[in-house]
Amino acid sequence: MSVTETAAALEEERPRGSTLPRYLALKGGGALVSLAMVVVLGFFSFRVLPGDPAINMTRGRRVSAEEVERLRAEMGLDDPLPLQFLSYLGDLFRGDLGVSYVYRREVTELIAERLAPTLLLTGTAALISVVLGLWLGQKSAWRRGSLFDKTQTGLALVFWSVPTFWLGLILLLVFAGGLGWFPTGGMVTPGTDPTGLARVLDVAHHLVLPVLTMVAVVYAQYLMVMRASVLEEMTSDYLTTARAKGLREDLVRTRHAVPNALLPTVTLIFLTIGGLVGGAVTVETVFSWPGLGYLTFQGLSAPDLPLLQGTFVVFSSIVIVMNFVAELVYRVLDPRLKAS
Amino acid sequence: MSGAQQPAGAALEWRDVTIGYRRGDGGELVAVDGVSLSVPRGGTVGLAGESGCGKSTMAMSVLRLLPRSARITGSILVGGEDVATMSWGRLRAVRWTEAAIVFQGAMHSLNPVRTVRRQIREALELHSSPATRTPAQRDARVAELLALVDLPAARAEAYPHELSGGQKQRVMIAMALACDPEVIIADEPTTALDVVVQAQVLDVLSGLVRDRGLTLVMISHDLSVLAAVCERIVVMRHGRIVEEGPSEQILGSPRHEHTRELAAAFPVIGDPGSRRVVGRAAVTRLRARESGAPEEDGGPAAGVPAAPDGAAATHAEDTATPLLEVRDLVVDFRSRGQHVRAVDHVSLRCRAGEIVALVGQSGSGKTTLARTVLGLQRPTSGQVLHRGVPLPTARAALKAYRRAVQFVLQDPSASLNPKHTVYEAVAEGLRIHRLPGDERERVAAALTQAELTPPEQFFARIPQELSGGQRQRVVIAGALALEPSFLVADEPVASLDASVRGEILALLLRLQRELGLGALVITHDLGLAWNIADRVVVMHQGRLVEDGPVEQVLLDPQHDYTRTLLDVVPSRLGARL
Amino acid sequence: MSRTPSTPRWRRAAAVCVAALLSVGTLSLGTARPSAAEVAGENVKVALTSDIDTFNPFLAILATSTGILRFQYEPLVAWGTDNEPVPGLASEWSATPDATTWTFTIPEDRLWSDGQPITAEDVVWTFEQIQQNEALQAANGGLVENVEAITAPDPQTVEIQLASPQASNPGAEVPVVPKHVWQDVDPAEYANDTDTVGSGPFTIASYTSGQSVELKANPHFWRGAPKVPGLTYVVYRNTDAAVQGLRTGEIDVLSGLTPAQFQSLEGQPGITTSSGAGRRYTAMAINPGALDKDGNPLGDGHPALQDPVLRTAIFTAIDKNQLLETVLQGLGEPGKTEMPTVYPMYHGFAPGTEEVTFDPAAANAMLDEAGYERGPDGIRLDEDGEPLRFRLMGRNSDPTHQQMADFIQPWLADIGIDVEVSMVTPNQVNDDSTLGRYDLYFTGWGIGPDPDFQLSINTCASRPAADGSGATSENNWCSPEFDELYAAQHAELDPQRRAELVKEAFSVLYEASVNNPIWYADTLEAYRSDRFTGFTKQPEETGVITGQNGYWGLYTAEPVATAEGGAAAGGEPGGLPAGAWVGIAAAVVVVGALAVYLVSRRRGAADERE
Amino acid sequence: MGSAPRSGRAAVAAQRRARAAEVWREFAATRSGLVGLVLLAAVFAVALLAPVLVPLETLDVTRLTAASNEPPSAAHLLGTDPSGRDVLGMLVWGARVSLLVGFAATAVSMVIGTLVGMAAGHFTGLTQAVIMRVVDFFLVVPSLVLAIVLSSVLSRGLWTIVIAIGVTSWASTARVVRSQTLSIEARPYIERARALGGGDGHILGRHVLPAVLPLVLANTTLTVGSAVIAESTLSFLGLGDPTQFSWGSMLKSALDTGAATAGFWWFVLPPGLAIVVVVLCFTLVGRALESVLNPTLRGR
Repeated sequence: MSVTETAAALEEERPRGSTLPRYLALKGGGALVSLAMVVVLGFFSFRVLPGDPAINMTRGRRVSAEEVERLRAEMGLDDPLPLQFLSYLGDLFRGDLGVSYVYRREVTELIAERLAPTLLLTGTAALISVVLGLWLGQKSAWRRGSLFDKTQTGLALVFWSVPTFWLGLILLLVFAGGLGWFPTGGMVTPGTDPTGLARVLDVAHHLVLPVLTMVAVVYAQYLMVMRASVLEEMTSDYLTTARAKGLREDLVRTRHAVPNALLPTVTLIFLTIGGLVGGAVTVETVFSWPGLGYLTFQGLSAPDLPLLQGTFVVFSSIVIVMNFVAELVYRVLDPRLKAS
Repeated sequence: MSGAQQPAGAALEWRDVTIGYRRGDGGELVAVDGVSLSVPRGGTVGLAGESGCGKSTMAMSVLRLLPRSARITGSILVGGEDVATMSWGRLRAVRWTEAAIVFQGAMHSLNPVRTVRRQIREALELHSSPATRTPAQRDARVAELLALVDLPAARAEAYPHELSGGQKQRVMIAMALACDPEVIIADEPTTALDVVVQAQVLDVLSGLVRDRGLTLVMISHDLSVLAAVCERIVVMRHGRIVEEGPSEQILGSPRHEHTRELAAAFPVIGDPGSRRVVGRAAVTRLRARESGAPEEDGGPAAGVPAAPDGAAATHAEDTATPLLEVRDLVVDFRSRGQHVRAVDHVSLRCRAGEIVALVGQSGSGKTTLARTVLGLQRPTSGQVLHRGVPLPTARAALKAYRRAVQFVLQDPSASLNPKHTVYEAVAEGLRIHRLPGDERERVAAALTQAELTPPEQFFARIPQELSGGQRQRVVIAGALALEPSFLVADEPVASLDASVRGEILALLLRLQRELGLGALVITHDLGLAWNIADRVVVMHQGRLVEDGPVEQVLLDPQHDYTRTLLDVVPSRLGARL
Repeated sequence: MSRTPSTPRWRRAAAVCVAALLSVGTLSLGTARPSAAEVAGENVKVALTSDIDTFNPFLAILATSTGILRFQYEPLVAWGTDNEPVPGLASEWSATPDATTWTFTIPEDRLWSDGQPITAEDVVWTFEQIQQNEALQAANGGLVENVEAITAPDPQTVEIQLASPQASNPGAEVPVVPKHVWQDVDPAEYANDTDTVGSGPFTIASYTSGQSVELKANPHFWRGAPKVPGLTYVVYRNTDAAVQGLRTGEIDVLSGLTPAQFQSLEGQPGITTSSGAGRRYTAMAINPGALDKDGNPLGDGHPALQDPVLRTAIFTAIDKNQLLETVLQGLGEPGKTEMPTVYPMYHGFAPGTEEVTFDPAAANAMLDEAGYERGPDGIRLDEDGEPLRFRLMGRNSDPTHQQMADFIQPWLADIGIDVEVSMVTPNQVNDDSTLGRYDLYFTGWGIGPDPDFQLSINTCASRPAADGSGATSENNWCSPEFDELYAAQHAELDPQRRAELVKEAFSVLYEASVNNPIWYADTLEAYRSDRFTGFTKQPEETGVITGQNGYWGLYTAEPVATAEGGAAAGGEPGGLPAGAWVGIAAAVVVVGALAVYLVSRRRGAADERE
Repeated sequence: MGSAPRSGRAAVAAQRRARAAEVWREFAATRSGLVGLVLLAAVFAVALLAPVLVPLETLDVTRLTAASNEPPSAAHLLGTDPSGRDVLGMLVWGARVSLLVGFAATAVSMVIGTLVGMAAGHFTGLTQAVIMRVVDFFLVVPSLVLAIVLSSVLSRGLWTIVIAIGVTSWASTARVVRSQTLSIEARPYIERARALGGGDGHILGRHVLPAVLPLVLANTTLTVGSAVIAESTLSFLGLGDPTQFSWGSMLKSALDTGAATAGFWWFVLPPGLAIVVVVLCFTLVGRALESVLNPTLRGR
């Protein structure tokens, strides 16, 4: 989502207050429908592929024709499509995403191993970019037209225009290769198995460059949205009221303008999570970060379709769940949405 | 009024103040032009004028709340101290303790995400006095303030969106009183409010002024509202004061032409001189009254000659089937799982060439009724009949009906597509209905009928290049182009300045007279009904409570609700207080 | 506007972030890379730039996994530093003259890494598992196909009965697993990646998917324990990052460099580069009219390509030397037959083979002579009047394929052949080539020391079924002459005679013009010679360190005892790149400043408030 | 508005021209937008003139005289690539493909987004509910991941990339268009048009679409930028079309051949910077357009 698109979306209407169960049902239902669509898309997009999954499974390995036949039956490939879909659903409910072609392991297992590093990376990056973006955004808006504003929006837009992988590579070359400040890849120093604080510090050390890359590319949108949002609020009458009451200018901003400007921003922040998570694919690949994005990239090279299908379903589900959480958070934050 | 004569004792004074705004192109827009005005302690002054006359700029200048682009010359004294020379710290201290403002549109002037208590308490914390040192004291003070404006203390926990418009405005007043300021400036405090609520808020305000000896500067475009609260009224135009005087004089016998225009917009119900006399004619009448000439001799000097009781008389009672008939109409809405009955078994007849005023408060269902009559809203039950034929439900079949009954909306700026030229706007209906004949001629004719002449000059204009009155004329021309037999007009003048309002009403009257065009005019303003209608229908909570000729209903109301409405007409408020 | 700074809340939040970033940043300076003094006890860190599938030796097929497993499991017979058979588990072996029975002797000093003796029982158990359990045939099923029976007459002797005579040693390549560990687990499910028991110089201690593999030295290795405590494979998804890692000393050994990277590392202090002759050939294949195993046409190859003259003309129009010089920067050898130069015994043509050399004029003449007239647009027409317009397929995972295509397209245009290039996924290349859905495509195989397998996949019997299942064929090509030569070498025990037969067979394949090797690319490697030394190449002079047919390279690695290179190990980043990249950082700043200037807009001040 | 135009239509046309001139004047007053536009125009010109500026034969690797990876010189201002081709020439040709992919993907995205957005804003009830679910889905699903899925499922090629980017990027446009449609439809002039007898087609065609288009236009410029980045990202992940010169495939080839570590900055930086500059220009132009065309966003 582009910076200004999000800004335009600020004007979107919010649902009026409704009772909590109804709200939950509405939002939860929506999330469930989205999840269902992910599941269906995950199934059918990988079924339209040319090529026989049984052949793919056995590629490069020595197998007899009977073995292929047996595998095909086992995978239910000879069943009619609806039946296949049902068994796929059943498997999904049991948490079974199939077996990777390349790794010969349960996709669920592979994903489970990689989930935590990805959450750590994207979570840290999201937190920093949101805090940084919002903070710079409100400041820029407040000082609109100042050198600060120009510098900040200008920088943000430049970073926003940089391809993530390219920026990552250059950061890697400069700070890891050239200056040697940070490790060139991975999550922990291999060959060491630090514990406690040492481990935290080691991981943090490895985290710096990937997080920096992600933050640089995504914070712009938070900055622009927050800036737009605060500018919108800046002409609000209640700020005049606050000033008339004798409030200092910085209090007018922090007590009145920012809390109000934050509200529409919250939804947009959560909407951008999809983009952030998507960015993990390239950043993790550049920095060899052992996460889901890296796994996706590994799945791409063959391509390993069950693995890709699995990462797609998991990535999308994470984002959908986060959005659902966002709706709940929003409800808590905005008194106007509470049951009246 | 005791200290009114000594300038030194003035609570608030503008001395030769000129305020200009820098424009983007480097020029300057002068909003206030050399105004001097002094408000004595305990005085109540009304500041009247149309939009853009500089009255709000005057208000904001008191606490230096104008945007940075504003340039001020002259001096503004609050309690004898010039705000322009105050330090920021001093200014912040003066704000709200010396003078407080009740802002226009309480809807937006309260922070939507903070409770009423926090917002009021904020002022107390900033300007803490010995009486409001502790949180408990402050809470007590909040409760006390809310009590002053007749709100229960429990409402302190409410968020603004949980309050009605009137309650919010009262919270604003309570907040303004928080630090016991000398001066209260009320900027259009009742503009967005319903008539009944407006009366309540004005009650509270004038009660406080009376009981607490406050100095009040109130700003409004509505002379009668000002007259209801203020001793003196100052009329502004183009940044200058054009007339100043006691309220009765300003309202009753204005001297300046502009004041007359303002005054004419708010007729006194029951005054036969203002019955079906609008626009230039009404102004002329006021001028005549001021100069002592006989009132009847308003003459056809300018604008529309009045047609006193003419229309009503020519259209004899129930000659044929009514042009429009509403039978037992019910309209329900569903919102958030709840059913709301907007129109509740309403029956109504409109004859050809008759102007019927549908009067009611906001939320009484009058707009829904209009939309249903126009076929824009599907009725839950009941029927709308046009010349005795029920309205078809199919869209295609409705098309013919829509040609016959046309719609004039409240806000002309919004009811024209800002990107379409006047020509396109007027021709839109012609194109939809594929009417035969030369489109250009028809458009020109319609514009001429709507008194936009010469029409060619207006073809290429876009709405933003037109004045409010001209825009409404374009809307009317668009309707006329289809040669309708009836108009439904929803608050046709509510968003227009007073001086323009009369002209549009005059146009409606002329169309009735010359084209025999009847209209259902929806309004909250009984004065408007008195101005132009043949018949008045009063609507309350979805039901029609009274229906009859104007004189009968307004001068001898039968229903309690009609009486309540008449009571809160601003021109009568002053008498009541 | 108020000059008061932002509120504490905002400031605190920002401060926390900055502090966090800074602390991590400064920390980075604190945690210095291991200094030379500690190297003695350090693992050799090897960059791992491609995927690992599994460490189960019965299932692992990806080169990286099997390469690591070579450290862990000795076969009966290993490959020596010149790719000759040398003792592995077995100290000696012999075959009956008819080459149907092979006997191996396992000396008593052979121990598993847990100290248990290695016996014939382990070998028998391993072979029988593969024979009996279809699921375990994935990796090495082909190696035991010809084994009729395997017995252990005594704990020190293994006897292998073959169904048909076989010249290649049946004890080579099959990793033997410890029965005492594997008999208690389901061999098809066993991950085998933690504290494993093996027979080779190193055993896998732990594996963290996507991060690293730890191998520790096997103290019981019969050739003597390695001089380093272990190996650490470090996953790098990105070779550029891995090169940086080598520069900064985060890793010690890196393979799979591109020519550009290789050249940039040459002469760097503390780093030694090694360009080893590769085991792989890269070729362009032409669809000769693919047939399935029953002889029915397969796929949609252009019919004109069934003409050997046309195929030869195409190869004649390709300048291998130019491709080698430009794409590989000369780091390789021009291709002859499918056997690369590392196997000098089998490399090269049989006498009398006519080598196709680059000669566009000759190619044009061949085509003119064969009657391929040029159409109006310069493209030749086949006998049906159809233009010679061929698809050229390559793998999108291999950048050299596109680079080669960039050359081949205009070269073929010169002889009146139009080529449409497409780069697709490796899987699709596999599918399409198996099913004959191609005209031209880039192919290539890594070749083991024994040529038998590579020949076998070109026999008629190796062609797939109509649905692509069954055996793997390299070119869907079939020649009785070739099959005879294959059979003859298969049973020939005399190495010299066998080598001649092998060369002859490959030459037959070459002359059929279905598959013309372009080059044998060098394997480009670099290591930190200031920290480790003693890497043994295979072959010893010209060979590779990693990716060997054995374990020599890293097994013989030893730490540099003196601290001489220690200071440099800190990672002298290398003049040009470091300067260049810091310069880039400056450039980015400049661009940023420019944008700032651009973004400065008119000041819309109408509603700005104090 | 000096002289009275001859006919209504002429008046309308004159008004359109006047309005376009007005938009242009305001746009031209935005320095960043103007600079962006000028730069973009230059890039477009170069892309269009590529066959003239850099004849394709000069990039034919079999006819080259330059060595591999030559640093910048007078003959090759930006040096040569690993095959010895002139990097500047490739950059010029790359502009063609990158912009083509950017615009084609954006066109796909805009058409879907506008239609779906208008439908979602105009219709009510079940239709709207269904459309909104679809929009929400595409809004929420990580678009890069979805694009990866699509491009690994569809056969390789430029158009696959176009479709993958187009299909995954329309949702935000739809959202913006929907919110604009809702706000337009809430305006009284729509009610007036209905009262005049206008049907769905009339309202969508005469009132909503013209009001939505400027926003779509502004959005387009922004989306082109994102699409250019997306193309390079897909190329980086190996999902691009290496047979075409695009900035993405150039970067991919630079990375594949190790140009970055080898210090061949002239092959790594220019394609990346070209992307940054072009995307930045699109963003600046888009923002300027948006603030001119959509006054409510002014100052953002």
